[in-house]
Amino acid sequence: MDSFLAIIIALMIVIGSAFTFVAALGLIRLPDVYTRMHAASKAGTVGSGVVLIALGIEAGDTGTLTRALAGVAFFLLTAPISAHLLAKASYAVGYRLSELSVVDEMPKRGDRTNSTGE
Amino acid sequence: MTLLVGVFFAVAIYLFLSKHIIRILLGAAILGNAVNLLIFTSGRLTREVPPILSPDDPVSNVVITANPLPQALILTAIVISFSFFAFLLVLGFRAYQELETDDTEEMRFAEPEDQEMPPLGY
Amino acid sequence: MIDTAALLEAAILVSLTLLCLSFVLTVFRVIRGPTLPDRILALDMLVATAIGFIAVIGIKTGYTLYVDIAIALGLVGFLATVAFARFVLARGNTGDEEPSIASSGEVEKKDG
Amino acid sequence: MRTLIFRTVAPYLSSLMVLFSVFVLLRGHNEPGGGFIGGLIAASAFAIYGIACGVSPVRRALFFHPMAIAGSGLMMASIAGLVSILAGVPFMTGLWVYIPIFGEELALSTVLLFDVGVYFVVVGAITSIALALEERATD
Amino acid sequence: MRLFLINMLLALTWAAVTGFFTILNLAFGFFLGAFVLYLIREQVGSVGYFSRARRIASLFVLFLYELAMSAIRVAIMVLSPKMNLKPGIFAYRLEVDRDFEITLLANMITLTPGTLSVDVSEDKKFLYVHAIDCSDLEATRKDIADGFERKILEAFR
Amino acid sequence: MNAYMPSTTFFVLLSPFIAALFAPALTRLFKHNAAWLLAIVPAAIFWHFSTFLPDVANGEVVTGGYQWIPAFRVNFSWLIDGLSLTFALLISGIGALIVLYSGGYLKSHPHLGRFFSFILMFMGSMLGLVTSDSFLMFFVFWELTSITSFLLIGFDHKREASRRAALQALVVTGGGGLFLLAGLLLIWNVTGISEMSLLLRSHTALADSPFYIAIFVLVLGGAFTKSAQFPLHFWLPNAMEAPTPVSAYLHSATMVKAGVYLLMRLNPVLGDTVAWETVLPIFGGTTLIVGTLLAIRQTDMKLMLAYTTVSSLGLLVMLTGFGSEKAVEAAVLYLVAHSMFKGALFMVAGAIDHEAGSRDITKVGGLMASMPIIFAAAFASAFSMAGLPPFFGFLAKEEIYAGLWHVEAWPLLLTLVAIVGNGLMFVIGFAVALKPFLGEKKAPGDHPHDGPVLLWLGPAVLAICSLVTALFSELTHHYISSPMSTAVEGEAVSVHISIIPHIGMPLYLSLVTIAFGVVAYRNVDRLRAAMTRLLDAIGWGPDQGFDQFIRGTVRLSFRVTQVVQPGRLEIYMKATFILLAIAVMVPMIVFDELPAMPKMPEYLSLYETAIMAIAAVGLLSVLYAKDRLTAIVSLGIQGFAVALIFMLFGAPDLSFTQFMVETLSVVILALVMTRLKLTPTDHRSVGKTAIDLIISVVCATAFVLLLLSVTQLPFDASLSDFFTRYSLSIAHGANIVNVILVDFRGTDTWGEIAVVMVAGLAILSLIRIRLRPAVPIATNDPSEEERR
Amino acid sequence: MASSEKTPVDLSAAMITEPAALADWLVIAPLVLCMVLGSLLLMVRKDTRLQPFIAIPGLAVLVLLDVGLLVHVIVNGPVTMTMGRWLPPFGISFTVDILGALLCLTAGIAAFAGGLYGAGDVNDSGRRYGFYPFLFLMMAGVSGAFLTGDIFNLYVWFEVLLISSFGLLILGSERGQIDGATKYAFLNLVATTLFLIATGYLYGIFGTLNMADIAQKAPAMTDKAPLVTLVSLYLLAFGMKAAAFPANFWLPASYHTPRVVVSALFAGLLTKVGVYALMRVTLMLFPAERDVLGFVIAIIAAATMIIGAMGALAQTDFRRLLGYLVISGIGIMFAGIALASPSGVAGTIFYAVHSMIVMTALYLASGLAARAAGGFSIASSSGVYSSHVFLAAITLMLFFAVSGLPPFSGFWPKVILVKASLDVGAWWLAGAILLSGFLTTIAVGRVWILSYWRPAMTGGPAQDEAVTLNPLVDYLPLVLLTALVVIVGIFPQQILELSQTGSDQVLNPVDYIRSVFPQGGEQ
Ligand code: NA
Ligand code: NA
Repeated sequence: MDSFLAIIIALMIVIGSAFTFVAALGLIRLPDVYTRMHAASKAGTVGSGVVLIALGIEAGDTGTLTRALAGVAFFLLTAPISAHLLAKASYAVGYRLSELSVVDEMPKRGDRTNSTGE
Repeated sequence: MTLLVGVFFAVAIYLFLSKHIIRILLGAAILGNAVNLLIFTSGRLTREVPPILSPDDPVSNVVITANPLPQALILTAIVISFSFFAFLLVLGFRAYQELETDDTEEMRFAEPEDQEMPPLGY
Repeated sequence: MIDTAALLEAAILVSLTLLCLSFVLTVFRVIRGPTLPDRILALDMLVATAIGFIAVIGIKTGYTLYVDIAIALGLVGFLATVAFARFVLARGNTGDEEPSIASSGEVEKKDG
Repeated sequence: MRTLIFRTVAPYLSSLMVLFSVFVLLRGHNEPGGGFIGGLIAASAFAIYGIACGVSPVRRALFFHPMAIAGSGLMMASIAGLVSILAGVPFMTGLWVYIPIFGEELALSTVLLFDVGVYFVVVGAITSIALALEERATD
Repeated sequence: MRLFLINMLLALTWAAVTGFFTILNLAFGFFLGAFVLYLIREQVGSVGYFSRARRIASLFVLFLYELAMSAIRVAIMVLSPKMNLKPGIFAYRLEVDRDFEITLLANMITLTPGTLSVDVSEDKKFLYVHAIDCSDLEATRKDIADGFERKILEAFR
Repeated sequence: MNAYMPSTTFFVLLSPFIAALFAPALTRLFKHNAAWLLAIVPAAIFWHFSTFLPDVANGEVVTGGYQWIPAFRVNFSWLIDGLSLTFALLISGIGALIVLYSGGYLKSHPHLGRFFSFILMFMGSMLGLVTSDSFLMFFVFWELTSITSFLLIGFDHKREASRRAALQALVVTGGGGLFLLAGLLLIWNVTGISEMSLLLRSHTALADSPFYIAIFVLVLGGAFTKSAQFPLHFWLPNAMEAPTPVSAYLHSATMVKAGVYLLMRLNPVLGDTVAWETVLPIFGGTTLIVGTLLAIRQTDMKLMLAYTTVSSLGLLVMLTGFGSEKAVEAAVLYLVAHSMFKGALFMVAGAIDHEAGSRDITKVGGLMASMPIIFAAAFASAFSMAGLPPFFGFLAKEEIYAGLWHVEAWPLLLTLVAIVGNGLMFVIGFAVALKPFLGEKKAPGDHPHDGPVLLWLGPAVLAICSLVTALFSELTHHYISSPMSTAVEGEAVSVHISIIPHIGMPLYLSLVTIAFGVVAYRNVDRLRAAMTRLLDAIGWGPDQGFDQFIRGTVRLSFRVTQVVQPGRLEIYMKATFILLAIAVMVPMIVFDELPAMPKMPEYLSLYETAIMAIAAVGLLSVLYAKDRLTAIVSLGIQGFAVALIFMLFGAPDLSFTQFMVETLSVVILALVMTRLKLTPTDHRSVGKTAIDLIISVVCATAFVLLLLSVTQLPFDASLSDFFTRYSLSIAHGANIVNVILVDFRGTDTWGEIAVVMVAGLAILSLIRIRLRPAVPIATNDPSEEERR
Repeated sequence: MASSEKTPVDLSAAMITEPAALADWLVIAPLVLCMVLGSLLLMVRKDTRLQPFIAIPGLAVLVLLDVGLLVHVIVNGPVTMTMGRWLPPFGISFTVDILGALLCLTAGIAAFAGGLYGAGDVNDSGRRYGFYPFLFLMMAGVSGAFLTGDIFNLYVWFEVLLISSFGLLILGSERGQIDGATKYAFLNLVATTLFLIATGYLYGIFGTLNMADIAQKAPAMTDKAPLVTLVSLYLLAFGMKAAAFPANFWLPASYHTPRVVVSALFAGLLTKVGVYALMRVTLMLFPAERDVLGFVIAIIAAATMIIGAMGALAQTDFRRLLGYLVISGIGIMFAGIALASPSGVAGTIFYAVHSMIVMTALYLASGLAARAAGGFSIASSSGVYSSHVFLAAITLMLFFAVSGLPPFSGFWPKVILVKASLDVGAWWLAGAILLSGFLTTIAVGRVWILSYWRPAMTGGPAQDEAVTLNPLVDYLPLVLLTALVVIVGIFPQQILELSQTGSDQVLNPVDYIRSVFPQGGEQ
């Protein structure tokens, strides 16, 4: 194998795993579900995305690489949506923000007629 | 691995012994995995060599791969147990709706608690 | 010239270790909670970690066909989170350790 | 769950997933995948569509009732097995035809038909369940 | 969109002519088609097609950059021994009003540093954003308005 | 026996059943006069069998038949000797009379056709029973008589007493039948013979067989229940709930004698043993005495007669068991006599009931003038019953004493029993035959008279028969008594008794009997009162015992069923898994199939260990999850871990599927759980937890041990090798697993997708079909309803 | 057929090269018919009026195919078709011997009766939500189970019939149905899972799944592998499936809850598949291990028949009573398996045929009686004999048949089993068979006198309006089955002969194995 590619791949998987690890750590360390979402939906997505691309590169055929890229694109599309849905749902049913929070401009149940689905 | 199969079975059976439908359901899901792992182990384990041949070179392809047959059997079993799981889940849900409980102690509609003695006359 | 194979092997080992650690941390969050969304988030994270894990294993074994598994997992993982979010929305935050800022009465009304 | 954001993205997402599912289906004979997994992915796609945009659009999109689709899948699989009666070979014997198109050979086989049948069954059944549950959950 | 279809058609024709329908060949056909379209841009009115393509690409590049930054910043934050957090949810007044654009914006906001779209108001006027650092809301709002929102407006209007 | 020729006997045996098929239609056409037509059938049968008389009198045994179930060596074969021929003639002869009598007795009954049908079926069954050669054919007809008598006793089904009596008869005789079946099969097993004729000819010493006692007890179980021996006699008087023609036919002349027939039939092979000659007389004698005493108590003519039937059966059993040649002759004579007089008397009782409106001897009287023919028949029959000349009963009585008398303790005792029994029967015979006719006229019904010919023809003919057979006793003996006795005894016997009294011990004993009878008759009311007092003092009888048996059985069954089927899933589960533990552990230990001590644990890399640990953690977390969602998510964890394990061990397809399925499981769990408000954890008491833990750990250990034991065996991988070899070359697929799924083992997958499809449909119907009105589904599309 | 084969492969080493005879298609025909019609009926699910017009002729064709298959097997001995023409044991073989073909035919007849009855009994929503598709798929499962010669494939058909039975069970969604279905579903899930587990072990031991192959290899493995334990596990799994005591819980908990026609089909089909599978595994595959467990099976048999009969005595509800009679019958069938003598097994086969027909008929009759008398409770319903004498006559015959009284179908197998028990000196087993018959007689006799003979109570539902029963859909199936009961009772020779041949084929599977491996043994 091309040693340059190998180094790239090695780097990518280590970086990707590191991001994932960071995300997991964030999941532990951050104070409330909303802040944890930041970790999971960013570091987590990037982490697994990078490793996936590394796999695509390693495969050495375009089909796999394009699939890997498509997969990453797909994660990038879905990750924010799941974060959004989860955050919205959590907020809607009253999971409160961490005590550290400084601001909350979300309208409360009583004074809005937002589309809460269903 | 064998030990892990044991843990799966123990947990599944313990859950089956619960009186709550939902716990039994969880048990059913785990039992399915337990069985699959059992078949998997029973067909002997091979590491990391998937039973996939290279299409370009059919002749030199007779290599040692993981035993494919148990995999196929397990696939069938997975699908079946998934179907059953889904059915049981909805059944439990409907039971809860209709019978207003998920406690099997209270589910006494088919075999009521106060079953009457059959008539003794003629 | 460095031994690329050894390098890659080391990298794989490092990343597998990191991923396993991530698994452990994430599982801890699942079990610890404390709130429902926390657990869901952790499951979501678990899926992401699993994707990474699959990819690394794919590199380790050279079976790049694992990429499809990873993609599919991403797809249904998304479905899972959506479903859970739904679950949260419908169920309200009953049964958690944390108290709620909105009164549960309001929540009930919304589920209707 | 029908938030603006989700609702906007879901149709594209779903169509992508269906595409992917067909890919997985067709490729299953040589690499991981096949009718069952493909079907699950497609069903997940419809489930997401249903959750995001409501059940009615999904039903309209499918046109046939999902269970009818499942039935047709089983029918297809059975026919794939039965074709071999014409060839005088036992049930479920894989028969292959190669149709040359543009120099390439397009391989059609009863095995493929069978796998497509599997795909339809899974899509139909799982979608039916998901939609029914979704309807129930929203009533 | 019409031009995009023509471009696709050209790609397909290329594949048919060359005889294999591989993704690579199709992609090559697509670029070839785009090139042809570019050549005849005056006649078929494909000037906008290409400038839009350029703007979308620019949006995409920005997004990737922000994404990477985002991940790194989260990492730093998580790894820093003492987390200095001032989280909160703020309302962001939307400039864009089409569903597609709102969605795109919201998703991009989510994937960028420290912010996460929680909801869109019923009247599509506000986006509620959770931010890790709410110490300077105005700056954050401005970042969004000048960054993604502007680029989106450029790309799709 | 090998040459099976078509034979009229076969059609004759079938004819009652064919007639039974047409009886309802005929009755609809001809009303009660259909009796005349239907009576042709038994008459023809009578005629057919009488053609055998000369041959049989010459000592021939006629056999014939067809192969019925060659696979089981069962033939439809008949055996006609003196015994079966006499029975056949009695059955068909009295049968013809009974059919006629029924036409009169049930003249306007709405279900007369059905009745004819039943009684003809019964006749056919009884005929088949006595002529059967093959054991199983015999048994089939034996049970058929139970079934048909069940229908006849319950004919008047609207009365509870009828229903009870019918069930009682079915239970007692049906239960006895099972003993008989076992006995017959045991004989078959011991001797290898399944035909009466062969058995009788084989001289196999059944008596010396180690199974003799078993066979003896089982056969007696059948015979005693059918022939109402004490203490299983009670069903017979209760069977009087049936219409009187039935009582006259089944419960005096025919069915009840099936047991006696059986004993007589098997006397040559089972008799001549201590057991036989002790047990039979004891039961017979007791039944004789108890029956007559119980008869005395009654005032209902039918019941009185019924109890004397019980005693007569006792007498017959006693004589059959006594073992001497004379006793057997006596039994034969008495059996014939009893059939005639008892049939007649029952018909008389029925006629009185029909005409005078009551069967109570204290409520009717002075009918002699208005019912002269009936009276004559009754009087004659009572004479025969009392053993007075010139009727056939006299011959029987003389022979009884001749057979029993012997100056030894045992014969003396039995003689005494016979005297008391006969004396009391004398009383009852005259009570029934005289009381309603003598004295001042009283009758609840209006204008009693002899009624239509159908009503009196039967008793009259039987009374005449009693007389004629006695008058021409030489002929009777030649054609009937001697051949029958020969058959019962198993060796040539000839009977010579006639109505000309011979001075001797039998005559004296007869005189003693008559004297005793006359005295008793004069004190019959006092006797009756005494008996009533006695029975009241005892307060319990087998009849109540039957009720207690049924109730007790039902109650016991109820309790047992409550224990074994408590209705709680938890208990079912527990029992199931305990069974599982037993089913795997016990044989493994008992048959030494435990695995060898496993070698050092297989090498596991760090991440493999980690994944397995995560699986275990997920599992435990499912167990200890405080809330439902945690449990669900933990479920997802273990599922993912399993998927990863699959991947690590070279199963990408499995891993793929497992990921998808596990996620979807979790998804639908969440979707469904959305609507449930459940208590998430289960609170088990400490003790229960411990028990459950033990059960689950033992089961799991069992599985693990078995798995170890299996994996320690060398593995035959030829199947997988084959798949690997031909997957690509013939089946054109590189993914072996998928090729197995869709080609090599496509049939599995075919079934599997059927499961998926059906599960989908089942879930759909579960969700959709609701009894409570469903909440309207949120939809904007009116055509949606159509689509569902 | 064009082939672009690049590397020539020796096909004959992998495949059966001779073409499949058209007659051999009978082996798979019942199954294919059920699957195709099942899926077709599902596709036209909403046309509820059309459904019976497809289903009933379809079931009639099924019966004809089954007859054809049976004749084929009688004439030619065991027949095999190996799916995909892969050489056995690599492909899935369907091997049919007399046992399979006979039970398959009986099942077809029961299904035909049920399908016909269902046309009158199942309402619109029941049809809409799949009564007929469920029925056909259940028949597919049943037929597949009887016909397949591959143990894992047998598991698959078990699951097919099980899930279809779930579907049938919950059509209606009444409280009792749901509760019954819950118990039924979970316990049966455990049963089939145990089957799967055992099969997993079996594969681990033998490395093959083809039953003929296993039968060949088993003797050599007897001393090496934990086969007794394996058979014991199978015994539990199939015992549960067959509802043998003490694993019978699910049956009384559920059989009385669904529609009558569904109960009838269940009674006729489901438990017998368990018995069938147990016969295949214990008698054909592992005779040596069965000998070891023979006494245990005999005890199970005796306990099952007695507990079943006692359970029947203890019931107030006619249908629940019938459920216990099903159990009792299972005990009797187990007796033959315990004896494992040619005549004992023949008795079991015969009894299975009898039981399938008679229990189906009894449930159907109970449904009509309930309509006539206003309910299933023997305490409160009455008067059927007066109002519906024809129904009563039929029921009475069925009662006697189920009690084992002559001249009905239940008599002969019982006699054969009693004799077979006495042959080996198992007098207690013979006694149990007779005792269970005795208790059964009491139980059904009580139903007869209370529900049928006892006059209708004033004000009871039967008096309010005369219930009319449709001669075609209500009576015809019942008459058909009862006619069989009587004919088999009077002319048992044919069935008995078949049972004996079937028994020989199972106990000495030389022909069975040769039909799978014509060359004698595998490569
Ligand atoms: Na599959
Ligand atoms: Na596949």
